Amino acid sequence: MRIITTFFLAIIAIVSGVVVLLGYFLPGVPLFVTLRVAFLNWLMILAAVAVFVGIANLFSVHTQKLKNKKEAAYSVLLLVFLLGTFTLGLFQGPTSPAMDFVFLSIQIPVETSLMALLAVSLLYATIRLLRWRANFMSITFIITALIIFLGTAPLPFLGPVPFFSDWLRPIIAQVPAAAGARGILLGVALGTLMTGLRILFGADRPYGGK
Amino acid sequence: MSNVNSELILYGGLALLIVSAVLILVFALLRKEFPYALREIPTFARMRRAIGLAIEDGSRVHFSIGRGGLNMPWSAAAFVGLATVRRVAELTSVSDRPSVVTSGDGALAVLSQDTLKASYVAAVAPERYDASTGRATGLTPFSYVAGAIPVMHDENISTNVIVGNFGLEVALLADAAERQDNFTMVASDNIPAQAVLFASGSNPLIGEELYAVGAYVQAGAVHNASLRVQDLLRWVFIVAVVVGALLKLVGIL
Amino acid sequence: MQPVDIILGLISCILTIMVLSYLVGDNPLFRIAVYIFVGVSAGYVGAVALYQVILPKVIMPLVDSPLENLPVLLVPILLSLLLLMKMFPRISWLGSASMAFMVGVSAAVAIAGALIGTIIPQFIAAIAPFGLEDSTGIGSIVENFAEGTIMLLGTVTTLAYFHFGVKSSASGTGSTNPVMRILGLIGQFFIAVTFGVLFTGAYAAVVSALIGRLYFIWSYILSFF
Amino acid sequence: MGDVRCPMCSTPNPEGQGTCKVCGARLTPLTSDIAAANLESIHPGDQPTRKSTAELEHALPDWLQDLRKKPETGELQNPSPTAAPAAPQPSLSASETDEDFLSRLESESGKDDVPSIQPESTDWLAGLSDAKGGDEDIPDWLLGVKQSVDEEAQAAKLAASQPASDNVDWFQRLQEDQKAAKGGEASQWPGFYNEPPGFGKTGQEEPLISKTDSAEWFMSAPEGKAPEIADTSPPTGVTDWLKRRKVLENQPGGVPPSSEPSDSAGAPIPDWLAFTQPATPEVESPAPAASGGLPDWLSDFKADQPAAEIPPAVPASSEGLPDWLRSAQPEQPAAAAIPTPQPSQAEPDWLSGFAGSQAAADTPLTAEPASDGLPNWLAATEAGIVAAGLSVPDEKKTAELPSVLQGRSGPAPAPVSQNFDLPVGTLSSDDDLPDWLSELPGAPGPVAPAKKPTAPLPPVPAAGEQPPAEKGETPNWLVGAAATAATAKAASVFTDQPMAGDDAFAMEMPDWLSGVTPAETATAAAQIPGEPASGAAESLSPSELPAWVQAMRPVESVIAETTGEMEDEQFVESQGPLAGFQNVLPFVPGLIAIRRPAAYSSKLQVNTGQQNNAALLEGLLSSESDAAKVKHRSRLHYNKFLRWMIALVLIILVAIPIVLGSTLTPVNALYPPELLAAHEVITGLPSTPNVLVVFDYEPAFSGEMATSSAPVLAQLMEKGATITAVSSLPTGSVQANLLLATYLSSFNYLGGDSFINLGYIPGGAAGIYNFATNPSGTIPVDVEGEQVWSDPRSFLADTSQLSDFDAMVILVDGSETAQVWIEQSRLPLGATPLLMVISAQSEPMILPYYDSKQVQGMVTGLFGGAYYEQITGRPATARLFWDAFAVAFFVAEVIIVVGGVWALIAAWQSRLARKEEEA
Repeated sequence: MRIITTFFLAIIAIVSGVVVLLGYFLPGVPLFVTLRVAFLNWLMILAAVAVFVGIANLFSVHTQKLKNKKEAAYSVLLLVFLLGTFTLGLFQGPTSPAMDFVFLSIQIPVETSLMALLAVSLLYATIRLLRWRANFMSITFIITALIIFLGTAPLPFLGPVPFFSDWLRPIIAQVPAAAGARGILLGVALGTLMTGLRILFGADRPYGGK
Repeated sequence: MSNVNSELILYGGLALLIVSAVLILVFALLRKEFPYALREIPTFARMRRAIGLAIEDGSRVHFSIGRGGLNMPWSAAAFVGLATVRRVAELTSVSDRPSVVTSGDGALAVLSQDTLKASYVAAVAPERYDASTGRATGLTPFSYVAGAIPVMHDENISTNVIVGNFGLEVALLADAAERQDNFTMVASDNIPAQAVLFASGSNPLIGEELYAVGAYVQAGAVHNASLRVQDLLRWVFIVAVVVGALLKLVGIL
Repeated sequence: MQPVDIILGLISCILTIMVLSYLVGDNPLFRIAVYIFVGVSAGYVGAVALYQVILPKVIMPLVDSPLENLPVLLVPILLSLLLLMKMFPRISWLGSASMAFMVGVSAAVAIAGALIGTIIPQFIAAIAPFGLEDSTGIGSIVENFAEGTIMLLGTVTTLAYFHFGVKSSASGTGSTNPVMRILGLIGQFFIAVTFGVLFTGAYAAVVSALIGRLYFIWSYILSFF
Repeated sequence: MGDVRCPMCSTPNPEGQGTCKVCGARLTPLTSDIAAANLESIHPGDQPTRKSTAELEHALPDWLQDLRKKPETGELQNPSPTAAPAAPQPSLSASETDEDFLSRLESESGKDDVPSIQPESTDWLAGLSDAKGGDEDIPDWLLGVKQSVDEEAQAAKLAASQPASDNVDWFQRLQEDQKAAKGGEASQWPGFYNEPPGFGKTGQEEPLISKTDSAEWFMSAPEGKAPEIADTSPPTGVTDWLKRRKVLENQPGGVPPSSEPSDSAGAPIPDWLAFTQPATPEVESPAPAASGGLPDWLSDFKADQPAAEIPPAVPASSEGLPDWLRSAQPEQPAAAAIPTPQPSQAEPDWLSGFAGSQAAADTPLTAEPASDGLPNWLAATEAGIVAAGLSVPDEKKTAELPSVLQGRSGPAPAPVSQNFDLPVGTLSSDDDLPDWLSELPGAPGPVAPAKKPTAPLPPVPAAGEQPPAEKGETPNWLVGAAATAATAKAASVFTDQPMAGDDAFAMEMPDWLSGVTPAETATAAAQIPGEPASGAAESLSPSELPAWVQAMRPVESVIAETTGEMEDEQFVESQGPLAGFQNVLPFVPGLIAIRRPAAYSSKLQVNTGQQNNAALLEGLLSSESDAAKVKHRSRLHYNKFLRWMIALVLIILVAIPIVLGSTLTPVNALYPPELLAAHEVITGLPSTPNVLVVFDYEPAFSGEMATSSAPVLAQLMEKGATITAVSSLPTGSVQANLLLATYLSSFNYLGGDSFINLGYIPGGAAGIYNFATNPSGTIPVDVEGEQVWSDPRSFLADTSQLSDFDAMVILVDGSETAQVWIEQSRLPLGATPLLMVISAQSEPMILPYYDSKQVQGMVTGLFGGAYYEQITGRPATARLFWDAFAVAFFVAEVIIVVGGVWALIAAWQSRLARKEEEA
């Protein structure tokens, strides 16, 4: 049974993928284009459905946690707010004032605060970086960072640092940084291409099987 | 952009696609012709050791495969993460505490479960598979990370393999791992995140190294073949861009 | 200030402080805030998915004109139902078909994105500055050329740095030839510079968040006076 | 040729040189003496005796008992008469090969060659254990033995440093792992782990089973590598014997005994099969390899063609490649290969295969790859290579093949499951195992009983060969055998040309062989004439040595292939049970996985009393390992105090300007060009422009994005722009409302006629593409559910596509989303300008798009917002934050400098310290 499924799963993945690719690269062939659009729309729906699977997963994990006393309280909290928010959205709609309230009073502050936490982490990283890795890259990295810091914001109550803000920063940000970014971007694109191909070859089958 | 460009994009893209697809096969066939070793990336050596230690002292390995939705171009990063899970989970299936995979997307959570299950089956320990080890800890980037942090704090994690699509928020994961004094290998296809991780000092993979993980953990032949093609295309592009620049300079292009 | 805003502000301030308490160390306050947040965000996303995808894309069309839409929606609905099976471990294998479909399509999307979106356009962009005749604006010809050259050098060396293959040697470690090493070194420079700039950008972003939070708290306190 | 090729790096070294000049690999085998000893004992005549011994073994299981006693009594060199014939054969077969593989192995794993072979041996034993329905004893025992070897290995400590040889160092590290593992059988292991080899063996006695016995017998051989030889050889003997019997059955005429020994001698069945291929010429083994390398689609092609073509997919599966394809195999009735070979012979054979469960047990498995090969070979026809002198074996093989096929094809599910459940364990160790194999969980249970009674002996070889057979290498392995079959000299060829084999195994990709092997062997044969070794090889049956060599190659080849980074990372465990060991920690799943569950099962069966004891023991162990909880996993030490200081300083300093509400810090007067461009574009827009605004930032970025985008939107609103909000994030629509309700409340857009919130575009990139190409179709209604596109009263009435907007502004936090939006919407936008307000984190990522004129203007981050406010002369939030922002940056600058100084001082101090030490 599993054999059959494994085999056909791979077929499904490969066929659907190849069809969509053809739809992208052969805009002249209406069949593929239509199929691509259709498949992408299905993907859209499936992605939405997957959200519920994810919620179910979240739910089951935390209901299991209820068993052990230690984290039970937190899990209860999570489940309550999960269900509460969802039911609220269910009846009021996600754009209702009630949902806006929840969003503004909980999601925004917590997320931005989590972001804010990073400020300290990043500073902590900079102060330690050279202690761990005093190599060419790290030193270049730190020096660049310092230059950009100096060039981006003026010294408090004093004003912009001459040379850095009006000449050095723009140059660095627009030439070498952009160049490196382009290089990395391309590399990542190549990697993405290969990863995608591995999937379409059925060599990687995250949907189970291998 | 002009239509000329858009056509160039389409046909060039298609050509590149076919070429690379064929090349993967060719390299699969001609492996012997050019013996091929991979450049050292110390992070991988440390990861091997850390995972070994995790098994040895019965602690957990925690994978985080990111929040890249399957419907976004960067889902590839998550696939790399899953390939890593598939490979390493087999080993950790031996550990007293099987590894746990966290993800920030419903579909990814399902995939992580499928992958874990496959690993256990392959390890002849299907009974050890527990669906609750493949988790979506949150469905938005930050809630995902926020949900993963407690996992890292509570579940006797000793090793974190964070491979997937993350934004800046990944720094929170790296930070939490550091607080636990855990080994952490972090790789994101998001370049700003890479910059942050590079500074944050845990073992980062930069640039496209993320996509080489499969080959470095020997997840399979195609991983190496594709990495080879990646190297080849890299040079094809370099040559093309240099030649193109010259032609442009002369005014031919 | 209306009572609603007061409550909203109060909750926000409390949660902000609870989260920031993580700076001191992992603690129950942080945990509480985080778990609430995870629950809320998940519920919110679920509601949005339901209202802005499932309803308009699946339910509504079927309600409006079942006959003509059903055939169109049959497959996605079937796949969705299979996918929902993933909720139940015992029959979860049923959902694999849907996952296979999603994976296949998303792989194609990724490939197309990489090729159409990045590789080719960036190639065009990389050689663009060498079209000196159409150099415009402030960028004088010389400037364009210099910039283009540096960009090219950076792009090429960065790509070269990531080259994975090495001549396999007995030790298995492989050896990189000197040319590669030099290219790699230059590439490292560009990468480091890029990361440096990105890092400051990230810092700017997170600091803005911090400032925003502090400003919010302060203005909330002020609002009582 | 005068020089000896380094088995490790294949560098030619002057003859007589001890070690490779390049890689220092050992060139002369440790067992050359044994080899010599064995050389003369190599007479075709011997084989029959050996065979008969094998027959004996099968006939009299008790023989095994006393054979087992031998080692106990310490009789190493002189086994019992019965055992005697068996003894030389394997060692002999090895002797030829070890010249090459042993030395290579040794070189690859430092001084120690043994562990590298272990995978092989344990593999099959493991497979055996599986076959026998989870009797862990044998694996344990083997491990124990291995452990003894591993002691040396660790001393050598190089083994682990070969990442490629994962299976290898796995292996030795595996023991440690098991040792450390808590609970279950594993906990007992440490016992004999630390004991010398001898103990290891005796310790195992009880569990020992006849088959493993012979292996053990060899274990006791003086030479370090004797064990390996033993491990694999005994099965060979048995299998050969099986084969012979079958052959005889099938072909009354029978085959000259002399020939059988030849092929049977060295290599287990696969060899045979490889041989058989030649019958229907030999190249086919390469052929399947080829197909193997190819991803599914290739095999799809095969599928299209008549069934005969399908099988090649199987070897394919043995790659990391499309294993799933292989899964198809079982479905496709009778592994289409059957027709190809002579069906006539197949019939009886198959029957016999059924009669003796052994036949089912071993032949199918090993045969499988070969059989797949057949059709392929036909396709690939390099008929020219059919080697004279092989004809005899060929016949046999052909006779064999069908049986194999039959055995594993549809007719009897039982045999299939048998064959397949065996390898499962071993497969699991391999990255690319055919999943369908592992997907037969039920199999082991039922099969085990079936086998045990019928034939206690056969299963062993079967198991022995299985793992390799199924593992990625195997195809190559067979191929290698086939290749050797091609030319009698092949054996020497392989010994002299390790690389060929290596790469064959590299990546477990058989494919390359398809193209290469025959030529290889031919050329090699040409090179080596006259060499003593090769001469010996000729005298030997061609098949055995090459098979061995091949079988050994994968280990190293992988090395050549895979990362060497382990090399320089020589971790010495300083804490925990592994203290003092180096690189003993496994990374690749290896075989642990196989044995483990068994351990668990046994653990489950114990009664409460035992459980308590186990719990106690476990507690002790765990406490130990907890105590040994290895710190410094991450090399960075978490400095709480430093963090607190940073947090305190940052927050306080940043808070000051906020509290004071100071706006003293001037804003740079020199604006980035992309920002000026954005401003120009907006000022250039017609009055009441129709603008599409994308709110694509996470709530986390709302602080930054709001401040940076507010001034831009404000300028648009001043022009009386009609704004359509959309987002690819679920939270986007709320973000839009929030922004308009707070920072831009003065414009009263919210709820007005000039603002439409289309809300959320689901579907990620696809959704964005759909929206870009067909906005009204993708999102027909706004968040209120109004039909905004068709409603004549709405300002979208005469807007149907992206290019109908006067401008598009994308407010985005991440570079990725920004890229997707640019790439998807650039073309549909046509001449409509595209502006971006981005988070500072993605500036360098988006700048290229500005350079390439895909984006007409950019505002970056809070500072961008501040600039923009200054340009438009409307100071707002960004201005309020500006002082705090400057302070925060100043803090960062100071901290960087401090960090740099700190690093310098630290470096200086460390140098001082070093100086003092030297002084």
